[in-house]
Amino acid sequence: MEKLLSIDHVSMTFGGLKALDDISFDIHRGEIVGLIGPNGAGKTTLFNCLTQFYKEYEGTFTLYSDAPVDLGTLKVTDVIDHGLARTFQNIELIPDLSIIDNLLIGAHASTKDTFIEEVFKMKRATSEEARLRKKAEDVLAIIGLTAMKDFYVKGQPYGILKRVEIARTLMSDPTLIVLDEPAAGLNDQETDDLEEIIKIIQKEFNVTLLIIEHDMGFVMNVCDRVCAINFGKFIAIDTPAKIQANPAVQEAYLGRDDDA
Amino acid sequence: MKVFNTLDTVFNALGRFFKNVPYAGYGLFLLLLWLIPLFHSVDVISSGQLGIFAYIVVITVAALGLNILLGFSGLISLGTAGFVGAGALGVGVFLDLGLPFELAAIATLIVSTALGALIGLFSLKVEGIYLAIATLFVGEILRQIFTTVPIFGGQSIMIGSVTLFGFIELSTFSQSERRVLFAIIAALLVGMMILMQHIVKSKTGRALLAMSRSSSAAQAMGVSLLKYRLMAFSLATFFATFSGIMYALYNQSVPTTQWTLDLSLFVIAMVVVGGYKSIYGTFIGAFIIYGIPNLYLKDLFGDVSYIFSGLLIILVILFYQNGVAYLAVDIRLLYAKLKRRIHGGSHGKAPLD
Amino acid sequence: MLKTTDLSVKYGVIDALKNVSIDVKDQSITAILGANGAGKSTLLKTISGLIDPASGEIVYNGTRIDGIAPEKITRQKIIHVPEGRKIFADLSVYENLQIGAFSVPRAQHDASVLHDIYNLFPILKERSSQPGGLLSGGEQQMLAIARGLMARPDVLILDEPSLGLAPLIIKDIFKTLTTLNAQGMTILIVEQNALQTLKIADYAYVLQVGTIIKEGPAQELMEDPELIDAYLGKKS
Amino acid sequence: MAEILRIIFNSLETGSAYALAALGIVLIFRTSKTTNFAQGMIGALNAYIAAFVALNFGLSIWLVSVIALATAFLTGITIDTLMIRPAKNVLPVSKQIITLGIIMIIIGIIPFLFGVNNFQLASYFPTGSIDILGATLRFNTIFVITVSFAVMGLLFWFIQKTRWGLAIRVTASDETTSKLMGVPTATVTMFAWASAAMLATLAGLFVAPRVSVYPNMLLNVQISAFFASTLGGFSTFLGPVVGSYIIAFLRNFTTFYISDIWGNVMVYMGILVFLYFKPYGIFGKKPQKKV
Repeated sequence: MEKLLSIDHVSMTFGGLKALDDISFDIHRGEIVGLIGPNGAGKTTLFNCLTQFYKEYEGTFTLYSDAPVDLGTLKVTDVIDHGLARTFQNIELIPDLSIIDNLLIGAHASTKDTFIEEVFKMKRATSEEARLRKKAEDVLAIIGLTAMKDFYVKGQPYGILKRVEIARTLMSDPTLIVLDEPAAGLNDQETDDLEEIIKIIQKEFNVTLLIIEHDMGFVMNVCDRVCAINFGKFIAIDTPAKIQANPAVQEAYLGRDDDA
Repeated sequence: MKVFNTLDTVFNALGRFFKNVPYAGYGLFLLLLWLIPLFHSVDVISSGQLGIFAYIVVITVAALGLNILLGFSGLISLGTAGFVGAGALGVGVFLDLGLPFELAAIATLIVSTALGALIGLFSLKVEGIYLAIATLFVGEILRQIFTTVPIFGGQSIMIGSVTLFGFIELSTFSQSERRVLFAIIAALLVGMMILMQHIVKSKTGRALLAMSRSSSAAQAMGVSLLKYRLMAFSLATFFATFSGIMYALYNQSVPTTQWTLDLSLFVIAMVVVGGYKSIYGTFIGAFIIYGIPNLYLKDLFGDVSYIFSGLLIILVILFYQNGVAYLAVDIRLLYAKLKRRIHGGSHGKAPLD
Repeated sequence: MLKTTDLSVKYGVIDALKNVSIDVKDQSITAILGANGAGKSTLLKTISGLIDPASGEIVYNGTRIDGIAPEKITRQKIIHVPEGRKIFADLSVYENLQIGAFSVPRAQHDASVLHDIYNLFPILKERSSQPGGLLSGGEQQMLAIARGLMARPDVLILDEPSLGLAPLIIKDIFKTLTTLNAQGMTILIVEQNALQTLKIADYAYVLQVGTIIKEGPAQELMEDPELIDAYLGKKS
Repeated sequence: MAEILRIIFNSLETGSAYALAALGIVLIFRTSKTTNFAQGMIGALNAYIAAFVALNFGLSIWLVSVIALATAFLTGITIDTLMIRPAKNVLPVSKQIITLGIIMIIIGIIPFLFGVNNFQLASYFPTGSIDILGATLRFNTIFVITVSFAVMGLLFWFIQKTRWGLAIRVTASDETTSKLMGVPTATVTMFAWASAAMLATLAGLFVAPRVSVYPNMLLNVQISAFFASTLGGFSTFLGPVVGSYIIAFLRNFTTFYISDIWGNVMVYMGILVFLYFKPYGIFGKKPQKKV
């Protein structure tokens, strides 16, 4: 299997506390990997290091999108140019824009027209805009949101917003998408829908996904492999069923039982 | 219900018209503005009132710029007045140096906008609450420079009649030429409105919104905070300076002392009351904040413009955060609700802007 | 003693809690268990008045306390020790403890309370003049509990006291809780660390996506195989 | 030497006015999480009340000062109750704009209440001075500096040493947790506004004899107070006070030795540059932000 991302000996310290402690594992092209761990295990911190929101970590993230690149050498705004897109734990959409306009922001990095061309509505600006709108419509069709494309984000149900946020990542033609708790706050029906969508986009867009999620049912159903961490330390990476049966994982979740 | 059917048809037809002919709205708006000098020529509008309308037209441009900053980028500036003053006085200084009006205007715009970009650079260092204070200082520094530095010439700068394109000479002392000047600044306003429309409905506008609503998501999408903060401040300054140039063009005499914090506050009030992000709303805001007290209330109650604006800002922020521009949407929602109630059906979907 | 009946809480359109009924018996240790995002903290915040419920009621010693401001709840001697400790970092340890006693009327101030607390947590006495922010994670948690105890609570509510702490320190803290309980204090504790919590608890509820899916005496729950499922998902 | 001393005395006097206003600004900033741009206006309004009462009822400056402080207390409470507390959930920028709205209302209301003419307010000690190494130190200056130091000392003692002072500090650092401790944070905030209004009024009463009473009489003080708070850092109570005296000294020094015109501008520019490199001030800390 072809390696897409390798995480090598990543550590991060927050005010004396080791939030990440020498984490290493690989992600292969085309798979869906879940990242689990109890509260405060360091999952989101790992994401923030990976996407270069935090810069003060040790170790390396190497992305093999095309030519291998050490993500640590990139600015946070350049990560997306190398095919890495992400979502956030608390929905980070623009409430006062329509759904389709929110998707267009996802394509920000791949638009080439200049400010002057926009102001005077020159050919390249209008054709870029038209191309991206078409692309956004295609993505929305696949996600099943075509009918809502002109609705404001504000006031839409949570389940829709979570989907829009995923759709936005697709606008930049990513190879690797990292999702931070996509199922949090969803009801059972919405979670089922989300499982479907993630499987669909994985096929349609030929992407690799790394997902932080607490809903274990969701993780079990969606992920090819699951990585568990706790106290910033790597515990195991394996198939969902084996992770579920792993005593070290159970201990991490249910607490240490000294007498056992 | 026949009434509703007719109303629906009218609304739909209007909606389609403005959608298919995107600049029709702006064209219509300009024609309406041109009625003002027309009414002046037949004495429906007094010269004093014409001046008030001209001021509304001029200050709307500054308010549009502030709306880009405040409404789209979520950044505040208390230095707007300073840059309007810089535009008006700057053009006077360059004219004194012997430049033709157009070149003087361009030179002023370049110098002033570069200054605005500097504040943008500053804004990266200080967040929200500190930024307001920093811009307060900038406004104060500009005010002190205007009132104390000799090149701005004491109480005011006299510009005198302005020659456009090298051959059209217009003086504000002639009533008919003043009407032409009004028509010109009205056209400039509409031009700036279209410019703003292009900016905000594009990649830049979306990036500014993304930056203010969620800076982390914006960065993850590749939006550089440095670039767009500079952009936001440069645009706001550009609009403010442009507004100052329009002021100089119409009034042809520029005082040095009126570019104070008070004016910046009034411009903020226009944006807040008119509605964040709304282009027409900004004009309506300027009309409400400057026009209503000076055109109507002054004769009845004296100068209530401060109380009026202050109360309006607070009431709008506390109870109607979208500003009066949103009234149209609320009325449509109300209309849909009314229709549903009478029809008993539920097929009316909430309208979107 | 402290009861919620059909308590529901909404965050905007999301149901954070749906018809949650719990009963905290006098002088018991009652545990609320569940994975992240189950609504455990929301339940505690609703009881202590930080969040207003959408429906349902909270009754304490026969009177309704839902919808009452949090600072008034503290005067009923229900004290909530928040998640993440929330120590006032710039204030000294001593000042942190002082503010804990704010809800106690001046006339009832009693130096022995501080004395007892220093006995319970000797390390705090040692560090009393240091800024709270300089304490270690475990010490901060002790300070957070001690700060709560300064109000001489009848009911002590704890939100994830073990969060981010090393196992040995967790053990210490849980031991302290048993001691306090033995002295007659009622404790309501929210924890992710299920097994350890069940060992000290009398009764427990398991929360999943805002609803109670299981409850029972702690002893019974400890042996329940479904508990693991609640945390690690149903096998599919 | 005499000049330097004169500048120092002068700076201590004007710096005191800045410091009083700045302390009020920081009190409000810490408890209400907003910058009160109306601080100067609130002081001006109550200085007007003092001058109006003095003129119409012939009361002494001492008595009208007490009256003005009382009305200031009410002004603060009114503003907090009517405009600030209802705005609990608005954006930080909108909250700032509310205080801008308050400025406009006060500017607008003053001519209706007191007419358009400026008022005069007497000094506390119109005559009397001592000579120190050739520099004249007026009794009034001594009085202003002493009272300011006493008021600030008392306030610091209150904040650092009393139960309610502790309540102010915890509300300033974490309102939610403070509520869980039983601190009535709404009351604390209301008193912060009342105290801030009184501090601004005191500053107004101190500068009034020199500048006379008019709507923008405290604009300069207010802008300097903001400068001082930013320079010293909003996250401490002491920083803004220190910043105030620094600014007062720099302004007096540069205007005297360098240029009447450029002195102020230079000080402002200098501080802007300083803030560029140290945006949270001399004593301030960068607020923590989480993704």
